[in-house]
Amino acid sequence: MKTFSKGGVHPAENKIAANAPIEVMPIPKKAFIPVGQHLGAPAKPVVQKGDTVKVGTLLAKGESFISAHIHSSVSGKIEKIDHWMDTSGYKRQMIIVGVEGDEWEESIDRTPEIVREITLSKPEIIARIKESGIVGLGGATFPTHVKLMIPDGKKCDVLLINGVECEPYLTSDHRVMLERGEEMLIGVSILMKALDTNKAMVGIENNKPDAIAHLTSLAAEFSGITIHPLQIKYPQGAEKQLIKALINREVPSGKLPIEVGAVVNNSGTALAVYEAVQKNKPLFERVVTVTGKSLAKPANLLTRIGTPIGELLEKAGGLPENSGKIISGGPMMGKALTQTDIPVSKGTSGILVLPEEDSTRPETLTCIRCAKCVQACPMGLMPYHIALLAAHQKWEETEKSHVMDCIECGSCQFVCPSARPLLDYMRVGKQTVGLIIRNRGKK
Amino acid sequence: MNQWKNFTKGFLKENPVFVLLLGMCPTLGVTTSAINGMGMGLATTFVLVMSNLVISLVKNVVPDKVRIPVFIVIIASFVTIVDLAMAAYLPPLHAQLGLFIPLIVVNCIVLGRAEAFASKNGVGSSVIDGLGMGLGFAFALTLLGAVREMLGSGSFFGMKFLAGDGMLVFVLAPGAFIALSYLIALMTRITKRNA
Amino acid sequence: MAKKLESTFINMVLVMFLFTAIAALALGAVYTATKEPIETAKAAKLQEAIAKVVPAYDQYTKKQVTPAQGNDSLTFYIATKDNKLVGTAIETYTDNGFSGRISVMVGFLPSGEIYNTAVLDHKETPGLGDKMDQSKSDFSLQFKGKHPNEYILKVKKDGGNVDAITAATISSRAFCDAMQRAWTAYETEGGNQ
Amino acid sequence: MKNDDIIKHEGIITSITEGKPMVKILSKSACAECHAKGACGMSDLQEKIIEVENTRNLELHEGQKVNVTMLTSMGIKAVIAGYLIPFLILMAVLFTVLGLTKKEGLAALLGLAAMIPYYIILSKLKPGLKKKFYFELEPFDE
Amino acid sequence: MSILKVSGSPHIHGDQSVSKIMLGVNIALLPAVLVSLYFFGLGALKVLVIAIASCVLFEYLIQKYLIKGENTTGDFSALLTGVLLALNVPSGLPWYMVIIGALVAIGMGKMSFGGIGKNIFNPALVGRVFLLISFPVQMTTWPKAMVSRSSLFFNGIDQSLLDSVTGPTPLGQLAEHGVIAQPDYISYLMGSMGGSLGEISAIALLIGGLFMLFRKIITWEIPLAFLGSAALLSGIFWLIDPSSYADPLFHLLTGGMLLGAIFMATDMVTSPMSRAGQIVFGIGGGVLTILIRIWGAYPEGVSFAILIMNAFVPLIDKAFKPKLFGEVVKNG
Amino acid sequence: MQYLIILISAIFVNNIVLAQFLGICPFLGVSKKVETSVGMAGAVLFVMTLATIVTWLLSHYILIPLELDFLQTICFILVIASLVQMVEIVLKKASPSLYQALGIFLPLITTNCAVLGVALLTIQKDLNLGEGVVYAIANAIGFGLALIIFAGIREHLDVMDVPKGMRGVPIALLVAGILALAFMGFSGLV
Amino acid sequence: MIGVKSDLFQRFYNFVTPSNEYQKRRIIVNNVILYAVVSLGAISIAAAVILYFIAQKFKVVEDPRIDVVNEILPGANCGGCGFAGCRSLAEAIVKAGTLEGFNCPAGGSDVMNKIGEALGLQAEESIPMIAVVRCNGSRTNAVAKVQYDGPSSCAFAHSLYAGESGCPNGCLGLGDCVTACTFDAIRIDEETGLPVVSDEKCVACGACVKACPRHIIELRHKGKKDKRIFVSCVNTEKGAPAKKNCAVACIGCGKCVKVCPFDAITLTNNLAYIDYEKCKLCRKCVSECPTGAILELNFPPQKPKETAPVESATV
Ligand SMILES: Cc1cc2nc3c(=O)[nH]c(=O)nc-3n(C[C@H](O)[C@H](O)[C@H](O)COP(=O)(O)O)c2cc1C
Ligand SMILES: Cc1cc2nc3c(=O)[nH]c(=O)nc-3n(C[C@H](O)[C@H](O)[C@H](O)COP(=O)(O)O)c2cc1C
Ligand SMILES: Cc1cc2nc3c(=O)[nH]c(=O)nc-3n(C[C@H](O)[C@H](O)[C@H](O)COP(=O)(O)O)c2cc1C
Ligand SMILES: Cc1cc2nc3c(=O)[nH]c(=O)nc-3n(C[C@H](O)[C@H](O)[C@H](O)CO)c2cc1C
Ligand code: SF4
Ligand code: SF4
Ligand code: SF4
Ligand code: SF4
Ligand code: FES
Repeated sequence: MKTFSKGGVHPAENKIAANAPIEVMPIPKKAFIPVGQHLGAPAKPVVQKGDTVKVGTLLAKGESFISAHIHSSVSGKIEKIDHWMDTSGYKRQMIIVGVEGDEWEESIDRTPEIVREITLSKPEIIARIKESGIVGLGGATFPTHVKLMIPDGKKCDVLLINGVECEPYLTSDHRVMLERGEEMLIGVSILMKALDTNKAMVGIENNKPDAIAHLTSLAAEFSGITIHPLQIKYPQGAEKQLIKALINREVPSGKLPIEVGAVVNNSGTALAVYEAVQKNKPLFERVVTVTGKSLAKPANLLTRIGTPIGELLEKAGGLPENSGKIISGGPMMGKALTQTDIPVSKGTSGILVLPEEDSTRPETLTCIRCAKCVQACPMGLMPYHIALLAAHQKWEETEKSHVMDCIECGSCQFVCPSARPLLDYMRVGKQTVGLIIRNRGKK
Repeated sequence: MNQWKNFTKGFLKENPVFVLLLGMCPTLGVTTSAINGMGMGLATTFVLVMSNLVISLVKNVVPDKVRIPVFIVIIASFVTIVDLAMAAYLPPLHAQLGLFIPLIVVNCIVLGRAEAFASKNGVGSSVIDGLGMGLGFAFALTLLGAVREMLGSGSFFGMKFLAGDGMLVFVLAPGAFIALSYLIALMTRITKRNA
Repeated sequence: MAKKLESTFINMVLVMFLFTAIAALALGAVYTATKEPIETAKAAKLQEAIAKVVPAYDQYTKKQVTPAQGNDSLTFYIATKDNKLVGTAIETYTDNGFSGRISVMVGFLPSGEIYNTAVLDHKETPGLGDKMDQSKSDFSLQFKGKHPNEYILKVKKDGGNVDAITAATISSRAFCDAMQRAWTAYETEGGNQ
Repeated sequence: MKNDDIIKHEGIITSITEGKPMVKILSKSACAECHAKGACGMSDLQEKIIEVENTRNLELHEGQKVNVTMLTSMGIKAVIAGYLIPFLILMAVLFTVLGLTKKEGLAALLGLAAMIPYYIILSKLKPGLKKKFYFELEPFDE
Repeated sequence: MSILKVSGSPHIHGDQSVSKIMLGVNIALLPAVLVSLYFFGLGALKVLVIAIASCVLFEYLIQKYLIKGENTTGDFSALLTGVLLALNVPSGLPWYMVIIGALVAIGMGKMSFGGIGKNIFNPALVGRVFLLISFPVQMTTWPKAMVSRSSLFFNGIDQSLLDSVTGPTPLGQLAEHGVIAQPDYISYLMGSMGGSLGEISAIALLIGGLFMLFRKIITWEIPLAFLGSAALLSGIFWLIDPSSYADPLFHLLTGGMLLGAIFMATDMVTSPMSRAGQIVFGIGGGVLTILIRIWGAYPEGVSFAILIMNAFVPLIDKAFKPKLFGEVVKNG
Repeated sequence: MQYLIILISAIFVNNIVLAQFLGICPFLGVSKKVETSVGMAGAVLFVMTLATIVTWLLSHYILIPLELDFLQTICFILVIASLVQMVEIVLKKASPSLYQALGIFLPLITTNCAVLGVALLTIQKDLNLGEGVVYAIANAIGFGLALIIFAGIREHLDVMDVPKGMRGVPIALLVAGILALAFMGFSGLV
Repeated sequence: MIGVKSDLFQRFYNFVTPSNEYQKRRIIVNNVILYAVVSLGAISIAAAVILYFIAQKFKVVEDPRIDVVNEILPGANCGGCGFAGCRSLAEAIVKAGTLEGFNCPAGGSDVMNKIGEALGLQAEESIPMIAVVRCNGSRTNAVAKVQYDGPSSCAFAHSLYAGESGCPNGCLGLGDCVTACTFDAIRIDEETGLPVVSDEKCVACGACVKACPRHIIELRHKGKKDKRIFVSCVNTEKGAPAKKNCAVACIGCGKCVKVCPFDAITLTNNLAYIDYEKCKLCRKCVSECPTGAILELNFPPQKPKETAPVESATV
């Protein structure tokens, strides 16, 4: 079975919400909609306090090249535009909407039937995706329309769909593939058209046999789309690793996937693309897995952007008394949250609750040079060494050690017997070195 | 008072071996026993004092650009004198110290003091400086020699106090490094505390 | 500060020459003065070694002998007292030492018995090989009064009679080798005649 | 090995003529960092003035501290051209003559003499070498 | 709700820990320890107990009073150094030399560098080589297996008993008398030969090695490269002249080759990081061992070889980095 | 064969730094970067050999015949000092850019007691020219080897938090000590 | 080999190239001293010539005064002067030939005066400065709402989240400033969790200023008898959210700005700042601040005034 060759780890999967069908999350009383939910410049608000909005109304415009539009996920009145805590741990600008009813923009096609025929042309597709504010739902929230604009001289010969979901606990992509498989595959076809390619491969880890079987049977009717089971190994879902696993190409250091003729999109993104292109529905809701061993009812919830996570936790049976950590995302890459009134955003794939006893890191010891981190690193880095260099602020050498190639997967820290905070150092290293590189570019 | 300070600084505060880390080669090479260390130390002291003396005397007639070579000539002369004298009157010690006597020439302390002190100061303070530094060097070498001798052959200035052999390593090359390493660490600790 | 001489070419050459000339003069003088003591010291060392390995004597004659094996010649010091032969000191060597050549002085009585030995020069490891020196251990005392015809000059491991220094078999072997070389030469020279 | 290592050395701009900065760099001996500073060995602290191309068009002024950078591989090449090749020539001539004539003095003298043409050739290659060894300036960072 | 915790990702941790690894190695050494107790009896017990106790004690004291760091005696690494030091010396070694060895191993080899993980040289080997050079006589007086089981405990080495209870190691024999005509491979395997506590039984060591491989405490690269290159080189010599060079099997089974290759060269702290680096390290060790054995003054070369290769580890790490993802682009 | 023995002996068994204690200052002070150490080793190789040849000539054609052995020290030091400078001048004259590259690359100029020591030892050991040259080369290689190994270790120690009291020279000496201990394994090789 | 040779040349040639293997030759000389003078003299002249040319080519040797100055400098290499190390400063001073614009914060004016003496220059009178921690978000003033569980480094925590109290500008208390200080002048107070600068030890080198990821530490005038007044807050949020996280936050009400008779206080981004050049230490603003965000150090206690709000602020 296919997989990527270098590094990787296998944490306990804990996919406890895998069998929970997608449920629709009730609309919140107040929606907190961040204007920066994507990689790139935050969008500029185009509404004001007191304006009335519908579901799907444009709230903020992504103006720079890498940015994305923000639409309202609810209908009601703009209460204020203010700073509010988001998943970054800091307060950011948000548009706060007081909910009144559930009135949608008329342009959105709310009928349940599946539209298979793709009528739009390639530029129209890309324009529609841009208007709908679609960003990658796989975690990086990179504006999808930018990805689809292949630079001159490059050609995309294969589209890879990321159905790997290698993070423990998370199941939202799994459920999407299982329950919305057909729409998703149409979305894939749309993306293929936008990319001018006739080949798409969907990679799914082998711990989702039902999704593999379901999609394989559906894919027979779609030309050019094939389904590929993958060996279970974290971080197979990472772009470069997925490319390596599926088509055995290595994206060169510092380069984009298009360098090797590939574009990667998440399965949820494909669904969003379907809805945007065929149904004219902007991206204002997504499936969020709410999970954790201590939760009464782990669930996969179709949630409006801006819903405070506290409400999702209530829906999943309430936050248990002994909770020590609430994480946005999976346990390997997710962000620990400081409070429960932080809203769900486009990139929120899951909410994970860890009980107290699992929330404390083991005590950090000196590195014993066991090389387990080196063996685990999927990027072929020497995490122990980079961490030491960063700790001693030897930024030049940190840079030379290719710190910028780190994909922050956390495999190194996961395996380290000394429980060293390798990824913390890695991030500080990346930040500082990134700054140095940018400054250098200036002068 | 000032001269006294000049004289004593070489022992601890500016000890050439433990603090300034100069002249490591002879320090390691000849200290297999206390007496060897002392011999080398005194030989160096002699050279230091004499060359400091002469250099401070002649400093004004030496053009800047041949300063260093002239100093070297002066120093090398005294080194040769020590070498010859030792061969004549202390042949066993001469055999022990061997190569390291001529190497006093390049010992950083000697040239260093000539450059840094004698070429700028008067005769009196130069001699005292040389004496202080030299004795500081001798002190360090004797100490190291004594430590190595005690650990390595179980004797002190040739007097056995242990029936057996002691830890041979300390007479051999590795022991020199190891003993000096810990002595410097110890001395740094002591001087830091004093300061 | 008084003014320094300027660094002109002439000045430099002159000063350099002056200083080296003075240095050379001084050194020449010291050399001439110490030449004799140094030679005396060397001679004294030799004398001492000879005196140690042969009984009291009043005169000796020197003789170079090329041994059967080995590149360099041995030096015989034939010692006499009142013109009577009291013993022969032989400066012998071996290249089988642990590190480099070992020079040994060995004295044979006219009977062929070993009178005593003295190590002149060696580079063996302090604490191990240097135990062949009499000031360091009793190793070399075992040769005293032995006649090489009965007493095989080999360490016991090799089937001889010599007790090796513990952990320094190599040096012990080398010592025996030097002895043997001296003895063979002594014999071929026909004892002392 | 595209990403070759870089050697850095700090220096001070002494003058700028026709846009070409001259940079003074210090060569330090082992002792330069200790208390006896300039006094260890015979020729320890030396200033060398080198000419550097201002490829990045930095704004420069006299007395400014800058870093001069160079590829490590270039340094190794310099050592090879400056020391190792003459060494090999010396060895080759010396041992050939020694082997042929068994005359030591001659061998040594010829060996030493053989380096003269090498350095002459080297000086003829000046312009070519100049292109091979280039340095860059970068603002001084702590 | 209890107070929430915040930290960077990842939020879960694998099940490896330093103490688990070190304990694992200690367990892997149990067979060798038991064999040594069987063959050398109380002498072995004495050496083991003193070595372990003083290693742990010295680590504790230095940590507490000199470095003033956290107490690391609980991670089993000092214990391990103690065991390995004991396994590397003859059972008749006087007690105070064992203590000196422990002090050197822990104090000089480990704590001077800052403690676990920071040392460059293998602590136990630093201790052993220090002892070997300091006390060449005692360190090369080998009690015979079985014979010396109880007598040495009380009396130390009695000069009169010397020849009956001590004997040469196979390598010593090789160095002194040339190739042994009919090597007793069975006893080399089982452990009934003269030697250090831990080097005598090949089988016990192999069991330990397999255990560690299985538990993923070590990887195969270093031991295999070490033993392979040693076998190859000694094999070449043997083929050239079997009458003056011993055969490869002899070299592999004697003189602590297995102990070194499996337990000491693999010490992760003092060995390279990348796979290629580990192979180079192993080959270097194996080759040096044989060269020292054949031409050097010491009959045994493993300890020196490993220490020398330890010094090369930073250079090896520099030269052999793991291949970067995307460094070589193979498209197709 | 004679040459081989000299080589092995000087590189491994009697390593100039680890067993003969010459050139300790640069060993302790300079070797911070591996690349630079490699360059240093190259420069030392040339200078040491050159110095040995010149001093050998001086010694055997002037000093010994004229019974001026006692001027050895003073002559050698003068000759070596000038020689090192000569090399610099020649290099600078021949190729300024090369010279500049070296200036950036090698922070140290190659004058130290090791060069004088080897020159003196060559005479003291009474080696002939061929042996002397090989001896110088071997010592330069031995010096380079020690320097490079040590630079590697230094780079490594730089990011390890060595205890305060041992930081700097003590730990460097200790490493040298253990290295010397390990090199004892080579004893008896020749 | 060679055709015609004069007798002298022949003799020399034979001497240089003995055709047998190496051997020692000694010409018996009777006047050692003469030969010594001649040969050594020759060598030395050669050396002098070479050295002369070197002196021509390389302008050797740095200004000896650099050493003198370097000797006077404290040698801490802290970089507070803006140069790479003490020696660099020494070089710069000697090169510039004036002390203007140079200052060694570690050594203070004492050292600068000494250098001035040594070089015959006038030292600039520098006003002593000190590091000031502008955050009073102690454990009680800014109560922790979450618990940080990561490496003890402000830089890490800063990149991760706003901080345990939720104040995005406040001190993280993990001591990057402490690590940066080479003078042992700053430590974290166990009780408050905030850094405290020692009046005696701090030499105002500014290392901590650079180290703090939140730019909390500032170098300010040390003040007569160490008296200082400053706004001990760097929070730029609006009043309400600021107050929510920390009882002593500056809420940007502007009262202090109005009360200051010397125009020393400015308000930007909801945050007051006292210019230490203008501040005359009149203490009027201190009592005016409703949250107690303005700190006065080393003043005698003020007449008690109703400064109750501090308690009520903690929600
Ligand atoms: C500055 C920048 C520019 C990018 N440009 C493109 C692009 O032109 N085409 C593309 O397919 N992806 C582009 N990407 C997206 C990346 O390929 C990748 O999908 C994104 O960083 C998220 O991947 P991850 O979740 O694996 O980190 C860009 C990303 C960044 C940060
Ligand atoms: C360590 C790591 C793990 C990832 N795991 C997944 C995953 O399991 N599923 C996924 O869709 N994207 C995953 N991603 C994100 C992908 O790299 C990539 O950004 C995404 O598939 C691109 O599609 P999108 O732009 O539609 O999100 C991961 C990224 C990283 C760095
Ligand atoms: C550093 C060192 C120095 C040694 N010095 C000597 C020596 O001076 N003489 C000697 O015979 N053997 C010397 N040896 C060799 C060993 O002691 C060798 O094991 C011994 O000669 C043979 O063992 P045995 O004498 O116990 O049979 C030395 C070994 C080493 C490693
Ligand atoms: C596989 C393995 C082998 C080890 N071998 C040794 C050893 O030979 N000597 C030793 O002192 N410690 C050894 N240790 C323990 C530990 O790594 C050692 O004490 C560190 O070098 C101390 O920093 C070993 C540990 C492991 C995991
Ligand atoms: S977090 Fe970075 S360094 Fe660590 S394993 Fe992942 S890619 Fe490698
Ligand atoms: S996994 Fe941890 S202990 Fe092992 S080498 Fe990496 S950082 Fe060091
Ligand atoms: S407290 Fe800050 S400014 Fe003061 S000495 Fe320390 S680092 Fe320098
Ligand atoms: S002042 Fe800054 S550096 Fe110091 S503890 Fe607070 S946040 Fe950290
Ligand atoms: S290099 Fe030998 S004393 Fe400095």
